[in-house]
Amino acid sequence: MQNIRVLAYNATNERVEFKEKWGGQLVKKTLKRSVTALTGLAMAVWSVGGSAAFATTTTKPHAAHHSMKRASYSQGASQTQIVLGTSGPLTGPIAAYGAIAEGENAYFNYVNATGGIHHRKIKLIMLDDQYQPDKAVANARALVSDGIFAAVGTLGTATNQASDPFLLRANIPVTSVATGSSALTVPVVPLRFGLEPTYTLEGHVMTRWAIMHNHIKTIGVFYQNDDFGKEGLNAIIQEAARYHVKVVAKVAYNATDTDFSTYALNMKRAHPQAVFEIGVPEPTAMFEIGMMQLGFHPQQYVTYVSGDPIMFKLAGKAFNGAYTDGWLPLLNSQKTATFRAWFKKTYPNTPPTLLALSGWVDAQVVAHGLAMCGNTLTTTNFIKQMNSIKNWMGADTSSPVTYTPANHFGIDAMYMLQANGKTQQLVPKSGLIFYHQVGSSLN
Amino acid sequence: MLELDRVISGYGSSRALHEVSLTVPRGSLVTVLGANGAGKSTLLRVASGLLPIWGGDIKMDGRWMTRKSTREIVRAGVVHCPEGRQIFSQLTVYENLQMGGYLRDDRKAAKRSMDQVFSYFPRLKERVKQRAGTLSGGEQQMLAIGRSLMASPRLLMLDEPSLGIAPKLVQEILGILGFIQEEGTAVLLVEQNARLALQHADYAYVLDLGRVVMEGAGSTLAKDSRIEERYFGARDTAM
Amino acid sequence: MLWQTILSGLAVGSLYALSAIGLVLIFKTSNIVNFAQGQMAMLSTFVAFQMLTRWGFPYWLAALASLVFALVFGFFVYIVFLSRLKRAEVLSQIILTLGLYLVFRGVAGVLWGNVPFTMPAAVSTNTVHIGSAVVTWYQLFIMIVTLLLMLVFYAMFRYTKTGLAMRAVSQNQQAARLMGVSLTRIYGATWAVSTALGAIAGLLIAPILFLSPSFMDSVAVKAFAAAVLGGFSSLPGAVLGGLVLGVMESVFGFYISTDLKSTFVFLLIIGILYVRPQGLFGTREVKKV
Amino acid sequence: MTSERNLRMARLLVVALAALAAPFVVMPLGSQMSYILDMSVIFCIVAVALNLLTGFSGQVSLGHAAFLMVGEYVSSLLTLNLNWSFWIALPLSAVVTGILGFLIGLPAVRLSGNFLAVATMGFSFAVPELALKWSGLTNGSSGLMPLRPALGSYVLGSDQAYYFLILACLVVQIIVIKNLLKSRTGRAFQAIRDSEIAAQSSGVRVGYNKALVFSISAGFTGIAGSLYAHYINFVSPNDFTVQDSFLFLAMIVVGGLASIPGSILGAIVINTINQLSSSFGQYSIILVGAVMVLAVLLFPKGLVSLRVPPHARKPRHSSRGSARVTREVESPDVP
Repeated sequence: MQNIRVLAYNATNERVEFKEKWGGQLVKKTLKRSVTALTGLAMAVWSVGGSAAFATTTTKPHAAHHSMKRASYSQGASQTQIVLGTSGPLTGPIAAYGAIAEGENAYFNYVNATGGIHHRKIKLIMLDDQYQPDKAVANARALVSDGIFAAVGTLGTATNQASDPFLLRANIPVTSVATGSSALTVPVVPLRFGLEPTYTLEGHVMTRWAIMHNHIKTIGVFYQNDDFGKEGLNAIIQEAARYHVKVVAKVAYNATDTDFSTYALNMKRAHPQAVFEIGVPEPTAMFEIGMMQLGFHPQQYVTYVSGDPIMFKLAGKAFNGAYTDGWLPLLNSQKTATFRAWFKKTYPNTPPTLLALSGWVDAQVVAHGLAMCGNTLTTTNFIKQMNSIKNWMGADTSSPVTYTPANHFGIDAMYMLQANGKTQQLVPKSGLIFYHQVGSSLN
Repeated sequence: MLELDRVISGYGSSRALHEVSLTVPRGSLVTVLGANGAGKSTLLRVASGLLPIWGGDIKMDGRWMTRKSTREIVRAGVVHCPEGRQIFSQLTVYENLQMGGYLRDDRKAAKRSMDQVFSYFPRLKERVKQRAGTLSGGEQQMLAIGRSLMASPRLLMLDEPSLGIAPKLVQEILGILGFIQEEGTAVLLVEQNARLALQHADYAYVLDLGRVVMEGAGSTLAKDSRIEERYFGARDTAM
Repeated sequence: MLWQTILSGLAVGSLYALSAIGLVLIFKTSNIVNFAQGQMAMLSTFVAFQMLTRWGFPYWLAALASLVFALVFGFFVYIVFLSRLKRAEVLSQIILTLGLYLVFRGVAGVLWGNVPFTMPAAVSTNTVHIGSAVVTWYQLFIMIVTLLLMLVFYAMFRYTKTGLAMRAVSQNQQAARLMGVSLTRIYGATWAVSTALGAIAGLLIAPILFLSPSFMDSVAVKAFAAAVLGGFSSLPGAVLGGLVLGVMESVFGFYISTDLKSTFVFLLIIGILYVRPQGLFGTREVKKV
Repeated sequence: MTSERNLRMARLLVVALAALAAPFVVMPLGSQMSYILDMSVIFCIVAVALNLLTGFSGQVSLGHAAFLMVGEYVSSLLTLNLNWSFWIALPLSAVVTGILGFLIGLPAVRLSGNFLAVATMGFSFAVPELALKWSGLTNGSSGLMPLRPALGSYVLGSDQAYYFLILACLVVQIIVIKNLLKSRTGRAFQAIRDSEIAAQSSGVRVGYNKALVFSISAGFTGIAGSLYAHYINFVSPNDFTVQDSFLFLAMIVVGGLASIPGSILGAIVINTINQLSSSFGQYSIILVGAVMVLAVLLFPKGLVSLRVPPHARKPRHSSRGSARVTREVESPDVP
């Protein structure tokens, strides 16, 4: 396996052919050895697990029959298919975010059904890390062993921080990381690409808009006590300070909390004009309900993470009138029709949510990069092509996607929406608000 | 009434009973004697279904009882009053007695049994609301016997009722056995204190290392010199 | 404000108490801590949800079906898994229930996905003022149901034959068997009833915390702590433990810090246990087995 | 006697050879397997430490996830902020965690069973919260990135090289614990497990010994934490939660209580399955749960009961289980 990886690093024609030819036998050999080496249950699991039984497409890699004159490949790419990998919380405490991987899977199914990328099918290996860093590392190593071309939409800050170094050392691009944490995009790591708006971007956009349009004078922040909430909080404080607006209350909650009435009470005590809510949907909804029950009705600003129509169901009336910001189109818009159809086809029992759509978009951006590579599916070329994506509107995002060698944020514009209680819809309230993070004082 | 036919049993992989046969006739008092570890308690545990039987048969009134559950054995009228009393110490005396009549559905009959128990052991009536754990050793033994009687047994199997109890109380407790017998209940008494047991017994078996080594009428065995030297030992002289 | 924090604390504490009752019921009879309790409640709640929203049954029928499911499910779990481990050590039984926890959780994820659902509530969620503080009718309803269930089961233990047998079994299994008690029946019944209790807890909690495979997780942990605080073998203790825990969380969260809430609360629990090692309602006697 | 001794020596030799050969056997299976091997041995250290506490001394702990994290942070902060050598930070993380374990063990003097479980569980909640709270020191969720240690100029960069470091720590730990168990202190631990009252009446200082064993167990767990941190090269408050504490308990129960080989077996099996299950997607936790259920049902005395006893003559502590946390239920219901 060691050999394969070394070869994969400097993929030139002959060497790749060597790998294609010998890789299969090597794998067989190691399998044989493994059976003798390890005994019992662990082995049984490995053999099933190692064969990627849950990979999405069944196309098997064929040995390179035709010698490709002009095409060149890095690990995971061949004339017939491109192998991608993802790791996310398919089970565990935040299993709801497994929807992102499902969205990616749905998109690649769509791509494969419509002819693939230059006739190459995409094979996506989906691994479960339960949001635990140690499992994410194990998955990263498994993905490298499985010979992926790139990782796509791996979720979480800590999980990415723990597992990415291994992927990067193996020269495998980590694309569309599914977190808004700037820690992954600042400073720029050549092989790693963000996509989701950073929580910093969001904090600035939302705060500025609130102050400019709604003339907010005092702000309270309800935030998740981790990188996500704290980054948002810091951005809000920074932006508010520019306009001499005070942040009068900072209320942190923990992911394991069950009681949000205390937080609502804390917020009511400070009585801010506007309350910013940087949390995931369920706690945010419970907090909103708590404030409503206390008879406290501030203007609410909800992070895009919870700016999902599902909030109408969870929070009910408490969500009415709340502002949120977005980078994806409305779920019921014409632009997402393909997404809805293909997601339903892939996962008939799961509702198509914004999370799933974000996974779909993650996949679109990577697929675009791959398509731009043409027949030169090498890591170097892929990075070069990704870095040349400029104001691309081909993905089902509402904001354009841009990467340059110095900017791996992906998206740096958002638009404001407001929850309309009558229609149970999010209604756009602004055009795109750009906030150029690169070179700004934020970094 | 109760017949054990070449019963084999034990713990784990070691045998504790080797083909023990024993009969308790209706209304009689039969005693099983033997040193510590002779298999006396094991015998009772097998008879009451607590221990699985490895071989042989158990019959009650001619009905097959082998491999029946404890519940069914109690239903058949065989009640085991275990060694060391094993009362429910957190429950009150009253509740303990109630538990004794667990399988009886007839409340009035159960009430009558309780009155009878109180007539045997007036002390229990005085302490009816007390937690059983707070009773003295002798009182606990009375409670244990009373609890077994609540099931209105046809055969009462008593395991070492004299263990750790003041001699005066022992006489009082064993004196009750006569009354119980008069009510038509047979008694199978396991005792280390051979002399005491033989005073009351109609018939006796002597167990040694899981085998019946001697049997005979109580009065005959009481005079047997071998019994004298082997089982009327230190404990007896201490009395 | 203090009154409001206390009232909010009581409201959330009654959720803990409600879940703790079932935990205590099983422990009281069989000395097993059932860590799968919360997940079994979650599955039972999903059964009601399925009937309500997907098949359009009325609420009372769905709730009833959920309870029946829970009774059967609890009995089944005991017979299939726990009854086979009767002679094993307590820690093995705990690990068994942990394994079941993972399995049930995974199964729910596969069947219903992980997107949270809203569960209809049994009564109105409108607010009501008590003095200067606000609660919802629904929260009051939960508090009342919790107290009622505690009283019902307290009375069951105290005054019924089965309750007596349960207490007897928990003290001395062998003697109880000699009275003609069938351990399988008593344990099976205990598991059935406490799973049904869990279903009630789940049905009542889901409208507040939203229904998803993980919705009982944090409640279950707090319920465990509440049961321990109350002495683990006392029903009134469990309820009191839950309420104390809820109020502590609420008061600490409001007056001291929100981001170190669990730390403070557990420190206080340790403090309470240090003074009363057997919990608030526990008895000091060491069980002899 | 001599044949028995030979048998034991032979077995020891086989185990030693297997342990030395393992990284090379696993190497061709890909880096995921070498990773799982290294992680398994790290968890072996945790499991052996926990078994000392739970199996041999009868105290349950749900706080070991927290001890691991303390070890991680101590070692990372010492090497990153103070630029101390890993070789100093490693033992120091044990010392600090051990002291903390002693403090946590103090309430344990009065508690047992579920009460102790909840008291220690609180610690598993508190440490991540504190790590988030003091983000100035710990860098919050963005985490710390400690480096792989070096021997002179040779960096233990490969999984294989690091494996031998972990293995060395495990071997030292086993030797220390084996000798400890044979010593008067070790016998005191086991006496406390069997009966606190009896131990007290024979002159054992129950309180001190209970806190002491907590401290020793925590200290070894701290070493595992340090090894983990410098292996993964990333430390964050998410690393270990209460669930992991339960997983550690599962390791020693599945492997075998009060048995060092059992701890190792359990740690390897549970960790391997836990890490490999990820490719089963949504079904991963069902698989892990099912393995735990089956293991407990099929081997109630632990996987270690599968091995041939080297000497059936002496019923050693391993066969007895621990008395205070565990309880032998009398006889089966239906014969």
